[in-house]
Amino acid sequence: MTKMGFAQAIVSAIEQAMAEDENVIIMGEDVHVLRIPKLLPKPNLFIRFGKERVKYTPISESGFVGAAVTAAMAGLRPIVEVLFADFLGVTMDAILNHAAKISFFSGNKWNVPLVIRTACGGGYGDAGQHEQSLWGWLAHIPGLSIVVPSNPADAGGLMLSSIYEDNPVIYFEHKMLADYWLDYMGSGGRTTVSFDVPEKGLEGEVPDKWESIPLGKLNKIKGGNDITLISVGVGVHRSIEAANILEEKGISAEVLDLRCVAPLDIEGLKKSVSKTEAVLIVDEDYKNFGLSGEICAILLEEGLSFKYGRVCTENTIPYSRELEDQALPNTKRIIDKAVNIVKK
Amino acid sequence: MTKMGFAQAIVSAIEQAMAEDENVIIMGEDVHVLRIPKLLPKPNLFIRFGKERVKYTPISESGFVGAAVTAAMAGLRPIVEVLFADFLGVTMDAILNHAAKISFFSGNKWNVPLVIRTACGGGYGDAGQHEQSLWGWLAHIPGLSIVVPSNPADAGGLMLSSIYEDNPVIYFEHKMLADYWLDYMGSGGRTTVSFDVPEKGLEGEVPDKWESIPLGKLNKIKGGNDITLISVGVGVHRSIEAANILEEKGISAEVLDLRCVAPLDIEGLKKSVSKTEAVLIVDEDYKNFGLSGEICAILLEEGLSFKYGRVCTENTIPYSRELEDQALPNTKRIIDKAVNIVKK
Amino acid sequence: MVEAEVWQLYRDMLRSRLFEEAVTDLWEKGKISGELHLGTGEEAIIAGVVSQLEEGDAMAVDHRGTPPFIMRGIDPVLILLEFLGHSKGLCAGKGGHMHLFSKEHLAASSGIVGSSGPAATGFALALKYQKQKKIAVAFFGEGAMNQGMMLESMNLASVWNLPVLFVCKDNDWAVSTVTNNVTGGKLIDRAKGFGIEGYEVDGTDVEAVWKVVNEAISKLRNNDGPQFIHAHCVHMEGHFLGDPLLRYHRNPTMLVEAADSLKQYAGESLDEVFLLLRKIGGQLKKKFDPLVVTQKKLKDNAERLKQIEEEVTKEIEQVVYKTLEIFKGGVKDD
Amino acid sequence: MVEAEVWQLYRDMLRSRLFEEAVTDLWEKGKISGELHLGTGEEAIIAGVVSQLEEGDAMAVDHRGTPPFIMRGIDPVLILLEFLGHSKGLCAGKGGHMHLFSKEHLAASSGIVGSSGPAATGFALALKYQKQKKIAVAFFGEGAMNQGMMLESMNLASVWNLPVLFVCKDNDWAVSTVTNNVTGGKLIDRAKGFGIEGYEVDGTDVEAVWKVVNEAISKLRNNDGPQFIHAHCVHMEGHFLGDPLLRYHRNPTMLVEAADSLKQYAGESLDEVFLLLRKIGGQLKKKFDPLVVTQKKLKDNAERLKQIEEEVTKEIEQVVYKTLEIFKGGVKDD
Ligand SMILES: Cc1ncc(C[n+]2csc(CCOP(=O)(O)OP(=O)(O)O)c2C)c(N)n1
Ligand SMILES: Cc1ncc(C[n+]2csc(CCOP(=O)(O)OP(=O)(O)O)c2C)c(N)n1
Ligand SMILES: [Mg+2]
Ligand SMILES: [Mg+2]
Repeated sequence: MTKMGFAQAIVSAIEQAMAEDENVIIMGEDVHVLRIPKLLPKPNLFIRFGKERVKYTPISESGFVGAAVTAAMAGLRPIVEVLFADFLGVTMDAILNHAAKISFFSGNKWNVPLVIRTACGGGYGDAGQHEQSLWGWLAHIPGLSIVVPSNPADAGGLMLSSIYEDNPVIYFEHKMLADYWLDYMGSGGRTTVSFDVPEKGLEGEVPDKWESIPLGKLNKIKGGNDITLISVGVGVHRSIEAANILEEKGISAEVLDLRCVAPLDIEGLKKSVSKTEAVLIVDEDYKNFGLSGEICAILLEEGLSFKYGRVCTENTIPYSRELEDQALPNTKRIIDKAVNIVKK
Repeated sequence: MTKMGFAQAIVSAIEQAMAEDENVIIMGEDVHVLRIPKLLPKPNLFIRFGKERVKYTPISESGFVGAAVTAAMAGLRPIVEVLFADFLGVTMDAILNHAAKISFFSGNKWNVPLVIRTACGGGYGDAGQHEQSLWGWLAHIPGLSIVVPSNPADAGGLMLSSIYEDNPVIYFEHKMLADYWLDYMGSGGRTTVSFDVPEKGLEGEVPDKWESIPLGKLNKIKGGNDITLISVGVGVHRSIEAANILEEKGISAEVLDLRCVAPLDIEGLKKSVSKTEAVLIVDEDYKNFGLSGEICAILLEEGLSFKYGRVCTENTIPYSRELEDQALPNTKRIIDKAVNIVKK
Repeated sequence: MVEAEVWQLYRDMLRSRLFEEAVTDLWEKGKISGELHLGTGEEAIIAGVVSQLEEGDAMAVDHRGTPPFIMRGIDPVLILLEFLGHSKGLCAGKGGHMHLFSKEHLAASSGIVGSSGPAATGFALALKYQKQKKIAVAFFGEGAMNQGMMLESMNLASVWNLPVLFVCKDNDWAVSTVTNNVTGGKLIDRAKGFGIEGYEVDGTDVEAVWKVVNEAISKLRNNDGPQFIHAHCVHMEGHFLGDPLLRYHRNPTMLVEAADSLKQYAGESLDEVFLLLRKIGGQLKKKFDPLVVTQKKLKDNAERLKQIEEEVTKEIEQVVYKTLEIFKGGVKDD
Repeated sequence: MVEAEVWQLYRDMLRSRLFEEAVTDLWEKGKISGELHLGTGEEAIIAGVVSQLEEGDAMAVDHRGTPPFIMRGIDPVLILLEFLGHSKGLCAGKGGHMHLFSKEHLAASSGIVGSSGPAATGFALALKYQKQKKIAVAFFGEGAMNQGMMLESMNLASVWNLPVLFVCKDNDWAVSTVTNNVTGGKLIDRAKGFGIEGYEVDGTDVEAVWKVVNEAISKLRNNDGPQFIHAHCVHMEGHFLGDPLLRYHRNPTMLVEAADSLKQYAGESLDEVFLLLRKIGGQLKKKFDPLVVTQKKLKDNAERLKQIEEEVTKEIEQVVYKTLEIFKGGVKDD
């Protein structure tokens, strides 16, 4: 066991995979330097593996994500970086109509072992064209796995399994957890700003050698009896914070970290909710037509009955830091809603 | 009152708006001839309004949808055609990051009165890259209205209100209802093929002059007490067919045509479900993370309790006509599921 | 330089043509579903390219995938079974004619216009990375030259010096739009704008195609970076089977009726529509048919021509026979 | 031809520069959030274009929106309030510095690289349709020339003969990538590939910019179709405030430490990273600063230079003062 930052863990898992398997390559804009600010002394993939395996690209996301799909089909295991989840818009044809469908169309004779790695999430004042989460949106498309880690150990283990998965995975890396992203986009080297960064997400214990964490297995972070808080990414930390305060109010909340938005761990969800009979989904992605609705449908289909609520992002994320804080699922909103549900 | 085809109704409503308002223009691939096969003797917009108002485009969807956004901001009311919903992938940045967000970002000082008109849906053997529905997917994005008509009268009335709406609307036109599309993509002039076309969707009574049908108001097609079938587009007709058969089995099903996926008519849904206490969503769009989950969440948030199920498209749509019929929500699947729910 | 083996090329083209004629027949009988885009008319381009591919080369094709798949040596029975939606088809009946895939031939299709550019670029990237000294071909129409991802992929292939052969099959039309009306500049200049050298060629002349492609491919194999071929052709069946413009063209009375009912709107735009109908008619001339063009070249050896025709006809008949036998056996998953 | 009014242009540039310096100060104090991309270094390009816009012309800008918005005459107090996230800001604090919008000036921004191309094209389409005889400008970096939608929009503007001025501000960099390494061909040739005429110009020389733009704009107003300007410049503050490459450059000891820890990986790729750091340093020279360049041109009238500096300094001071006064009043919605 050793301590590592969230972002460092991801890079370290990639590094391990690249050392193990020649077919793993990484490509995207600025991949050669993006990690300079804090990570230069630590694994720098470009310097270690060279420019054929760590390929920087022009600003041509639809072109190079499309190319990564067939590169994967021809035997590579590309990790293609789309800087921000928001920019997945530009690449959507490659994801929706190619990556997600080719295995099916080929009669399952040809796989697309592709990882799309993208930074997501808000909380540092960049506004709604650079702070979207979109994991539930992507999960609508059959054929994709959607990974959203919340801490360094998961980040590395899930990255490893994503790389070795034979079908496309979209891997979301929250900017509030990845130190270099926050440095890059948020503080820019300033000491005059501060952000509500979840400490346990930012840094933590990781194994000495990465092992795959299977996709689709949730992680129960905290046990509880009165309500199940379900979340991913930064939301997990907000939920834990809320759960601790709820405890003081006499409400015992269980906290589940989904780790993957697709596939969902239906058994794990069932187990918790059949106990608590109350559900609160905490989702930084948009509320409507997303994760919070899907979990609800699955639980009903499973025949459970439960009280239900959700704390999500409801609209475009505003620029103003104050408005932004209200727009994102914050601890206060979670607590209020949880109390409200339990008291129903 | 007069009889009209579904596709003809859409064109006729556009024609009315173009005659009323100089700022309404239409652009897209092949807009000048697309409607030739059956509609040439009927309103042909290109011939009536000329090439400045009916603009054919190169195959540059991200470019011309992006351009339509600012054309709308500069005072036009463009209807931009993206041939198939599947091709929305290519245009997604313009929708996700521009059309849907600009009004918000401008502090609500600048609107985007844009209609994106797109053909959707399957049932004629074109496979999953040309038959997607995707309305629930689009509805995830805050700032968009999503319209999915099921019959000629709604098609025209909703098109009119879409054109005069000050914010972006995505207007889905199901290929199984639009005669020229089915002729174009399905039969190709053959008499040797047949499709399960809903008669009442294909043709019907329409008003002599189009009037706006407000967005976000559902239409109760059939009353019932035991279960509410909720759908849009072709699914509405499959649901009615199923409801009629369920009636014979002693199950009284109410059928709701949402008409709009966003905004949803929460009051209308509540009213029906608080009566039937059982819900079956019939959705040709993908099951996961979409319409079927969202309705479920809304109803729970509204404090209703109900039995629940959904019949949706669960995976990429296969090419084989047989497999396709099983993949799309067909009447048999609806009946089986409804019986199953009611008996629970 | 090696000489083009025109007889072999002719045979390739004929196989493809007769196969597509059989497909047309089955389509008309209602046995094949969906929109069916034939490659009839572009066989000389496909033959000129595919005949020069080696084992291990890759191919990304557009919505007209049949000729390249047939000429690449992929089992026509599997292809036809796929068209019939059979579980034993090339893609288990899941892909159909617009989504053909063969992993062992590194051949992939897509119905999304422009996507063959990134697809071929990704293949080439992998092949080059694996030091395989192989090449990747992208087939696409001139309409696809206005699709952003296609343009992006040209730049990617250029700056990464990838062995991609971009083959633009220019039939002047994108569905019912005359591409010239919506395309600025010259296509060869576009390629140049990305640093790619281009060749323009008559795509109905298989020998001519073969020659420029031969030169381009040797550059590719010599690691000289991507190459662009701009080849002109026509589509003998219009955009797809049942093309409405062709239906009008072939039923002049329909046309007259239509014109009559539209008189009230007479004007520039009406003229433009009729121009389209005249134009599409104009292109259906035999002299644009690459098979006719090649037959003419080979006409001195009428015997051999006839022999090839007989052989290929027989082969395709057997393909159809075998396919239908399996098909009649029912859709069995195994 | 009208002469460029260099004094006025200088004043425009200086206003923008001093405004952005005030913004930098507030950013450093932590009062402005998010990534902040300055336009310092490209003022000559912006001034050369924006000074020639008329009322009713439209403008689509990229992530460096401050200079064009300031120079277009949009109230700097509203802009600064927006940067502070204030409800009285230009966009009620909802857009921020990357998403500035002014309906009355037909000025729109976006943080999506390449989107100003389609945006300007759509503006021009509407203006032309409304027979307004106005033009639309797209500002974007050279990195955006690899984005598909930008290329598509050039074609659209070309075939529709729209009055779009495509202004490529080429600073050689896209964030930390040297654009030359990922861009094939010449940008002027790309424009030509879409049928658009182009001009290349030194973007630090405001007079030179003004001249080519003047010619291009008169063509636009004469309905001669879209025009392309390729103007070279540098960004004095790197990609954005706090640019990590610049932080390294400005802290050589950080660099030495980093180099030390990476010795084990010494090789081509390490060299490339250090090359980048040297290169970014090399561009921060005064001789590339368009303000310095213009001051030099005007140095014979030192008095007037000084007077302008005083006036503009005062103006911007007042802007900051007024803004902060409103800001201190608290965030009130009204
Ligand atoms: C992204 C996208 N837009 C539109 C279409 C519909 N479409 C199919 S083929 C076609 C025309 C293509 O023209 P071209 O590239 O010249 O090929 P051709 O059909 O002439 O061989 C169009 C518009 C599509 N399949 N994908
Ligand atoms: C579609 C998209 N991809 C990536 C980014 C991230 N990004 C922001 S600015 C930038 C560089 C742009 O380079 P250039 O166009 O040359 O403009 P410059 O910053 O040099 O002025 C990048 C890659 C983005 N905003 N949008
Ligand atoms: Mg064509
Ligand atoms: Mg740049």
